[in-house]
Amino acid sequence: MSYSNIIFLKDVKSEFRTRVSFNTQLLFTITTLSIILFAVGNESISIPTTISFYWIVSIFAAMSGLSRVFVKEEERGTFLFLFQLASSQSVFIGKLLFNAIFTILVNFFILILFSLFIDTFSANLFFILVMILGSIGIASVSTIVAAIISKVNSSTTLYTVLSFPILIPLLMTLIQASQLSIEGAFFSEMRGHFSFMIGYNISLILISLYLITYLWSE
Amino acid sequence: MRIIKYTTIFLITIQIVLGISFPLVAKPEHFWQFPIVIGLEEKIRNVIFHVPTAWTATIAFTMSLVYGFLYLQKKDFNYELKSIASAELGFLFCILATVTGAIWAKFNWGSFWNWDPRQTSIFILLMIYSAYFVLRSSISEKVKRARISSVYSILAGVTVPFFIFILPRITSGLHPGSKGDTEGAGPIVQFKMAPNMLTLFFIGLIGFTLLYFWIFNLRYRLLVLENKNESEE
Amino acid sequence: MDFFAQNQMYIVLSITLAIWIGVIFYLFKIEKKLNNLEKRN
Amino acid sequence: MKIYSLLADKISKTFNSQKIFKNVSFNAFVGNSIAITGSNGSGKSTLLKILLKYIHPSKGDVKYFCDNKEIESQIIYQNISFVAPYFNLYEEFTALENIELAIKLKSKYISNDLINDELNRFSLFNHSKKEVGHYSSGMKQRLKYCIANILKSDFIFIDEPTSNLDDEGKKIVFDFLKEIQSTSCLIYATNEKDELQFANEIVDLSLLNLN
Repeated sequence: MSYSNIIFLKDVKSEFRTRVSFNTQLLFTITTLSIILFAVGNESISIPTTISFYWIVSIFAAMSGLSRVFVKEEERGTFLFLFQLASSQSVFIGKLLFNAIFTILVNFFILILFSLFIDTFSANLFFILVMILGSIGIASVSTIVAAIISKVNSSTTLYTVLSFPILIPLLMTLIQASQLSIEGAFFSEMRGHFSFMIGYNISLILISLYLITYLWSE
Repeated sequence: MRIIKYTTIFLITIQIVLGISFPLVAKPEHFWQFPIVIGLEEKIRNVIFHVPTAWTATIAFTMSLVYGFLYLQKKDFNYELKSIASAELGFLFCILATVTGAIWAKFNWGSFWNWDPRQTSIFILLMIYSAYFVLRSSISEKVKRARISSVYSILAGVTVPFFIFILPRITSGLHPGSKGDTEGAGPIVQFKMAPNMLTLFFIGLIGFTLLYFWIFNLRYRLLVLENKNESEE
Repeated sequence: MDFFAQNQMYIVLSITLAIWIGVIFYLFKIEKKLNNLEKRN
Repeated sequence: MKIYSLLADKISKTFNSQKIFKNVSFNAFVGNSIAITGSNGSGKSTLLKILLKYIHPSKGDVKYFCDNKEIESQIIYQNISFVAPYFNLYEEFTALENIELAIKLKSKYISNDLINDELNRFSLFNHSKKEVGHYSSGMKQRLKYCIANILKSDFIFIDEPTSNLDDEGKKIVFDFLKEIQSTSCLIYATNEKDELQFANEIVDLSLLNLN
């Protein structure tokens, strides 16, 4: 397990050095949010719309930033160096950790922006829990699909086409759960959604750990 | 193989003839009369084609998933050919199910497409497998394409049960069998149908499944031949 | 015209049967072709 | 001292029905290093990558043994080092950071001064704090050798040992090859005649080649 922490720290260090995908994601969220704000003007929008705006910004920010995590290794030719140093599973977990924490950070950033600029939006504990579970789910889907894409050496549009159908179950539950949490639902009402998201994330990560070994070599 | 062929022809012909010709009567006495279901009347006959195609599509996709898994384990290219043949058939039956479902929706609920949970599930199934075929077409090397498409079919396969069993139950919708729909007749039929209708329903299911195996066998043998002279060149 | 009124159902039946028989013949034709191809190599 | 060996058993590779090579078999072990030669495009690099388990062979298979017990291919990476011109190290990291990453991932504990000796040996000592991105291709190649030597892996694969190297670099690499020939299982691909001196057995792909 510690090998994946080393891979995770390596990715964090290289991200600090190059700061490429972090900046693109933050800029992406700011531009998308400003478009929403221009469109909304100053009339207050209902909770379902704010929720859908939130997840639109969050999903597309994730889609643009996370797909590069394996492609970067292939493009810069460092894959063969990594191949001789670590097993596919530890690299996968390392990259998954990086993507998950990266998505959570970006989502917190979006959360702050939304609470500042949109008054009907007030994040509470349940919403943050939903957001964290959602980010882990999005990150796990993005990491395994990024691994597939890196082997297919084609454009990132294929990434969106491949990952979207898999994300839909998570997305549907996320939107419903976040709506409930904003409207101040009690835990008992949201237990179904939470258990689904946890189950979905765990099964996806387990499946990906099995599949990554077949994606590792040509 | 011969028995499958003739049983398929026999079963489906019975299903068509009886399913369409049986009159709908308020109080059926003879076995060859169907009860009128309030609100459905003649449209109940859609059960002959719509439900079996949806059922066969699920079988075909599951078989494709199983063969993909077997290919990854055993590295025998024939499993990959079976997986493709099954995926193609699944895609065909999925389109048929969507079309028959849309026709049913047109007469029952007024419009062809109204994002009923079951319709969204079939649509997403179509999206998953069009992504599968797009992925297949973007890899040139035979063996690598086989491996990566099997990986994707397993990854996408994990989400399919969600659409078929969980989604229709948790969201209310117009489709029979979804939440809040009392008389219910989704893929997991609550068997409220009359006994003779029920037997016809099962004849249809078995008939279409055997039809799937028959066409699958033809398609698989064709792919084997194609693969053989491709590798001989 | 009432012929069509009463037994529209049998029109539908005959069309469906026609399509179904067409499908069966198509499948048998493919099967025959496949058998020859398989015999050849 | 464990005895490591690698058995290649009738490996052949076809790419979309185009045969590259057929029935390559040999048994490499410490003291019996293998040189793979052959004209350009005869599949030298592909064969090396198959031995690394990076590419699947179309037929035949590759087996690693430690004291005649087969090593499972999931963990084979622990005993392998690979040096080739067509892969890069992490360019945004310095030489030391790249080395440190390799050491940690192979859970080896090597003192700093030993690392400095190795860097000195490959004449990289005064560049060790610079980012690899600013290195010349010769320096990058020498750094790969330096990492392979620090890790002391049981299997060392090299593709075109002296590519991008000047005479002084060649001399360093020749000493390195002579030294590891007796300590680890060396398999390398080349078509330079003067490099064949380090091999006990030569596999010439041009003979086995079909097209």
